[in-house]
Amino acid sequence: MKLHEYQAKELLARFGVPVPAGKVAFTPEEAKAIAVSVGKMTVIKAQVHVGGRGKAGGVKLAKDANEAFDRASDILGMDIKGLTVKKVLVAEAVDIAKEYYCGLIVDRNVQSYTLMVSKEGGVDIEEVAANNPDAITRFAIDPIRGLRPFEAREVALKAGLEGNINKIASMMVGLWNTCVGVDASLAEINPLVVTTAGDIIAADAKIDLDDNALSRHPELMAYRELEAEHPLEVEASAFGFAYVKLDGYIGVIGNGAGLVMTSLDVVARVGGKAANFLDIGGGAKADIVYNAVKLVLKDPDVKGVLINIFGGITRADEVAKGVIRCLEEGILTKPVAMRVAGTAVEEAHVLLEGKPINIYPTMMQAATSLVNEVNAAGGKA
Amino acid sequence: MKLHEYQAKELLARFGVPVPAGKVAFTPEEAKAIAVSVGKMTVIKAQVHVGGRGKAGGVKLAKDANEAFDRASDILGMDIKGLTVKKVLVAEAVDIAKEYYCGLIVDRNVQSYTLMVSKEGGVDIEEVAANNPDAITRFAIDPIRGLRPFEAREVALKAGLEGNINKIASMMVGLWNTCVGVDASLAEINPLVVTTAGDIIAADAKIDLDDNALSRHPELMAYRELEAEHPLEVEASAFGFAYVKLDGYIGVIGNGAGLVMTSLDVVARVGGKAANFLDIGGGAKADIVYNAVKLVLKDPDVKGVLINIFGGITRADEVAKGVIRCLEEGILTKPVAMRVAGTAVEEAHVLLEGKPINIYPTMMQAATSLVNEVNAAGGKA
Amino acid sequence: MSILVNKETRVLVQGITGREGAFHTEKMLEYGTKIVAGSTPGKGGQVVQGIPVYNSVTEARAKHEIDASIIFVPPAAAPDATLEAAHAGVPLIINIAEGMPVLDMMRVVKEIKSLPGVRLIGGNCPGLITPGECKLGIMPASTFKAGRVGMISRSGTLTYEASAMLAAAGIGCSTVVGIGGDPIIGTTFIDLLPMFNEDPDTDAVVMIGEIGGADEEMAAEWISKHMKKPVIAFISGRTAPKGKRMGHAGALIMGNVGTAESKLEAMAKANVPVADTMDQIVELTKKTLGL
Amino acid sequence: MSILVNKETRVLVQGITGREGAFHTEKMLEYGTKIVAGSTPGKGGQVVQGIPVYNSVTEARAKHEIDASIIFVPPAAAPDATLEAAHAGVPLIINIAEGMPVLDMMRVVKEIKSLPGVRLIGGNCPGLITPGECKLGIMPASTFKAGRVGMISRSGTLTYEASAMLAAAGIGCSTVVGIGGDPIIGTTFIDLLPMFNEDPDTDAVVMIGEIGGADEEMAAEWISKHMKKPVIAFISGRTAPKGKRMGHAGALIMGNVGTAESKLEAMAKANVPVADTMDQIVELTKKTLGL
Repeated sequence: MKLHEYQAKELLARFGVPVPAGKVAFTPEEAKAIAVSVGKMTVIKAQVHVGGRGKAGGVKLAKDANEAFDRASDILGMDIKGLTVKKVLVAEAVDIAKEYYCGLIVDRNVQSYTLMVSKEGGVDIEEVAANNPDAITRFAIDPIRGLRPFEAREVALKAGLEGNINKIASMMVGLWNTCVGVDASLAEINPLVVTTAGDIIAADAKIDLDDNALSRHPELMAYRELEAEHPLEVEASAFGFAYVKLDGYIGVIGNGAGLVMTSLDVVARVGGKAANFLDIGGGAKADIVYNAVKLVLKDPDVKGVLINIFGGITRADEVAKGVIRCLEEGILTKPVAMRVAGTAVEEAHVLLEGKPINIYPTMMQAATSLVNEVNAAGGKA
Repeated sequence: MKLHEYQAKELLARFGVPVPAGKVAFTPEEAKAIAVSVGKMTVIKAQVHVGGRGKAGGVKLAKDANEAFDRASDILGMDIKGLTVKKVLVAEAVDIAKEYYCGLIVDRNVQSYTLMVSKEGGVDIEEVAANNPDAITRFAIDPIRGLRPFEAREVALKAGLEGNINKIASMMVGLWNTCVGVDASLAEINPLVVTTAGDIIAADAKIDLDDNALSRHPELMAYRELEAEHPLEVEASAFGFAYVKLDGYIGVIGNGAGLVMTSLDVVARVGGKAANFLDIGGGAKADIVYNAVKLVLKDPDVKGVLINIFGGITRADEVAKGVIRCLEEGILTKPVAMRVAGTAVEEAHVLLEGKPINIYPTMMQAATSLVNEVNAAGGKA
Repeated sequence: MSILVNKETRVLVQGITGREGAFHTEKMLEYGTKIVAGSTPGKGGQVVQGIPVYNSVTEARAKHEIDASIIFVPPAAAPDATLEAAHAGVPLIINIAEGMPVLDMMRVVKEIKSLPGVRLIGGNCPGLITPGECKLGIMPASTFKAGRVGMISRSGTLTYEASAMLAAAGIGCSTVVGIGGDPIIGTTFIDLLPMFNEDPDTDAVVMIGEIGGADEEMAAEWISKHMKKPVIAFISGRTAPKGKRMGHAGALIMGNVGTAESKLEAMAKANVPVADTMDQIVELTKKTLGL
Repeated sequence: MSILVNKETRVLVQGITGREGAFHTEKMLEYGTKIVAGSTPGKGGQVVQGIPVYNSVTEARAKHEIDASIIFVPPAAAPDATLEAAHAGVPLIINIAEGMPVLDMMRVVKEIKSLPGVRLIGGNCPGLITPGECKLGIMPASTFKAGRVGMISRSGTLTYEASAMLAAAGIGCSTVVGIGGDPIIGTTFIDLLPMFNEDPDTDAVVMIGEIGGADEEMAAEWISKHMKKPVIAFISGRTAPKGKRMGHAGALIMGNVGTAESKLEAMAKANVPVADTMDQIVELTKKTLGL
């Protein structure tokens, strides 16, 4: 689960990390009131789950409360990369002497979190990683012992950070404490600012939570914003499907993440483009399959559906029953290509015999046929 | 710092350990109101920092709110081992099927916390340790990794506890989380109750906090009750002395815990009994010594004072200056025996020359002379 | 002999009294897996599918020799169950749980590394199978045929698919190991490749990778230096977009780490043929083995 | 040779720029201790008492050979400073800080045990001294005389007192180690007795114990089995009441653990003479050494 900057900063503050004074505002009036209480120059920042807010005009300085009102009016309601700005963070503008980067990511190569620190802060770290990888100092944290101040100091020294090294290290340890305290899969302070007065402050922050650990942080569920997710993703999560909206036009349903991912690859290979990833999971019954098909077809981008099942725990006949129900209810208004194999495949074939649905022996054949049909009908455009 | 039962239970509850519903009351009216909100039979328990409350009549059952009022009236104001009861815990009375013991102590022999679990709950664990040591199962916790559920289960099984093993283990882990979460030097649930309904609940609890770690738990300072400590201990802690009130009549002042402790031993050896332990610490200046002497003499039990200094970082001449100020201000109304050695002892002797104070070359001689003088004057009685 | 498990492997089922545990115990017993004991805290003394149940792994070990354990407990408790088995000295632990917090698994994997002689497979994996001898997992038995190809896979369903395709072509497997789709797993390609390399019953290895991490790259490097037997690879998720988690928590491209391009390049450098589609796995295996 | 330190020992002072650090650096240099470097985060490049200051132990080690480190940082930061030195591979670390949280020191001591070749002395100790060669601590130099008696003590002031008494009687010490008054310390009697046992420059050992814990009991057991040289003991706090902390956090009788009776009994069983008073330490030492 991705958090907004203001949410990330609330969590950091809870773990003792200094952040600029400020609050989230939903209206220009609220923004003004916050600016009054901050009592200094503020920065008004769009709170949307997308990068590049600044370039898109979603971040503005305001020298007083009236300006804060105006700038919040400008930004609220803006469209940034397809997302409408519904709230802004109004925060004290900090007096920047130096901008650094400090982040923690789940790193499977070291089987732990890696601390990444760079003098090149305030910019996209992925760009730094691509263009100037030596500008990033990395440190694999012992996940049992955690990040200790001496380690943070050594990393900061190695990265060449300047300023009060104890305070910088203390912010890194605070970031670590936040990260494990809320089970983050990503936690970044960018920029980590050294002010002209020599203070260290987290001027911007980003936290992604580990969804697998959310159940032990029930208080964090309040941060979830269903409207920020794709509506079909919200619906899918209610059914318990792993569903990801993609930008193509072929709906893809399968069992098992690897199989569905491979189905997307096959769709692309034969000249199509997947509209979604949908894994019905292991052991799905007919109603799950029925709901999955219905859900995928709700997406107006979908011009055809590939159903790719290799029965393991999942029984192919249950899948067949679900699809048959869709047929009976007249839901299958778009071309469908299906491939079933594995457990109870014979029973499935018996059930599907004579039904108006195209069954193929391999996923390659199913995908090829479907994509050709859809493309021929102009679906690609 | 010792916590009251109700404070310990507040902390346990914060870390997810089930405790009986209840609250602390300062008046019978409050006790009644709490009993009303509990809505069941309650137990009214004196909150004093002393063992054996039950035997002393400080714990009573109340079947309804009116009885809670009456029992609270009985207990509030009671004297238990010299302490006046100023507050009571009013808590839901639990329906006990089994009573167990579960505690964590700092154990220098394993250089960590030891988890102690016993089927013999509800009684003083020291008695169990003395009379039936095999009834206690011990487990040294890895202080870095912490207590894990599987370890707690194994300890509970080994100790022969009966009941829902997962819930019991979960309570042990909760006790551990509380212990490290607040930096306790001792944390006990006694009894850990299995109710007739099969629930697991912490019916009584005891927590001592590690004073060295209090600074990182500022919120816990609110639990400190100065009136519960000896007034001279409160005053001493303001000066930064390590002062412990004892039940003898010879005041003892020295530098270094080991030296003061040895001075107490010497006082006892020559027929006296120490009224206090007072360590002025390392590098004390004249005013510290002055205040230490003044403080010790405030204790009406004190019939004479032994000052025993071996100058290391502490300079003997500074000690001498402090004592001379006491002399000049006429504070030394009781016999004083002094021994100074170590750093700057010559300067000390020069300063003290001709002053009306008895100086001895060894602590043994100083103690012997002082104790003889005080005992001869009937001080012992 | 195959690797890791065979018909002599004595198995403990943790969480045997649960619905999943009992169901798969039955399936594994049907396959011939030598299950000797089960454990569930508080259920000691029960019997499931004829197997005695103990309160803890330690209690089970006191009564039985145990070579491997498979864990059927909910994801919140599975990391602890893994450590329980590890500290009780079970040499091979299969953790199939899906949805465990990543921090917990980091700590478990780190701790197990400090316990010599203990190997964890998973989590979020189907387990492993030596066809015809021992099934230690939740895979459908019917798709696996005994033979001389080793298989290592980050994906469950693709394992079944690949095994079934090979079987349909008459090619069987020595041992098939599902290593799991989580970002932090106990055993990865480079742990298993050396075992297959030394296994006299394995002639070639199929490795099914996917986007995310650099496990495939590390494997390619190891192969180029040490592997004496042919390896055929497959990489899933070639068309997955950056920053989106494709079902598997581990199948996630972050920044420029874990891309399919990087993996394909590494395989090419190590002269490992990569199947473009699942079907090609069979073709490449046949070609490699001269069938 | 004495034990642990001698005139060749190259010393790092952590927290050298602080008031205490700078003061004791001066005193140690005056004594002849070979201080080669200091460290304080953020103060790298400064010079204190002629000694170069680095930002970290690692930076100092990169420029100097370091045999031992002594830590002068506040108690809240001292556990971390100890780990810094330990992970930088400093073989001997003296932690004098008083008032460190006990949980922190449990973790530090446990972690250092996993780092071979690293020894921690303290916390809450005066340090150690090989009279005439190396003073690595805050003890007053004047009370120590070089000689052939080893000393181990849980109390700082009693160390000075005993050393001064021995010196007054013409008896000097090989090495005097203050192990510290905290409940959790890095080095205890049984770690040092074997070193003195093997030290050709030590003829006898004085051990100054106190109430709390069972370190003296364990020492007595070790002595009865292995010690080839005479040991003279002293136990402080014989009259201390139960459950009251006598200044030292470690000097605490809890339940029936850590009583003076138990310690005296253990010493008697091991045939270790125990001085009833400090003065008797000298008498017993003289008698033992036939002086």
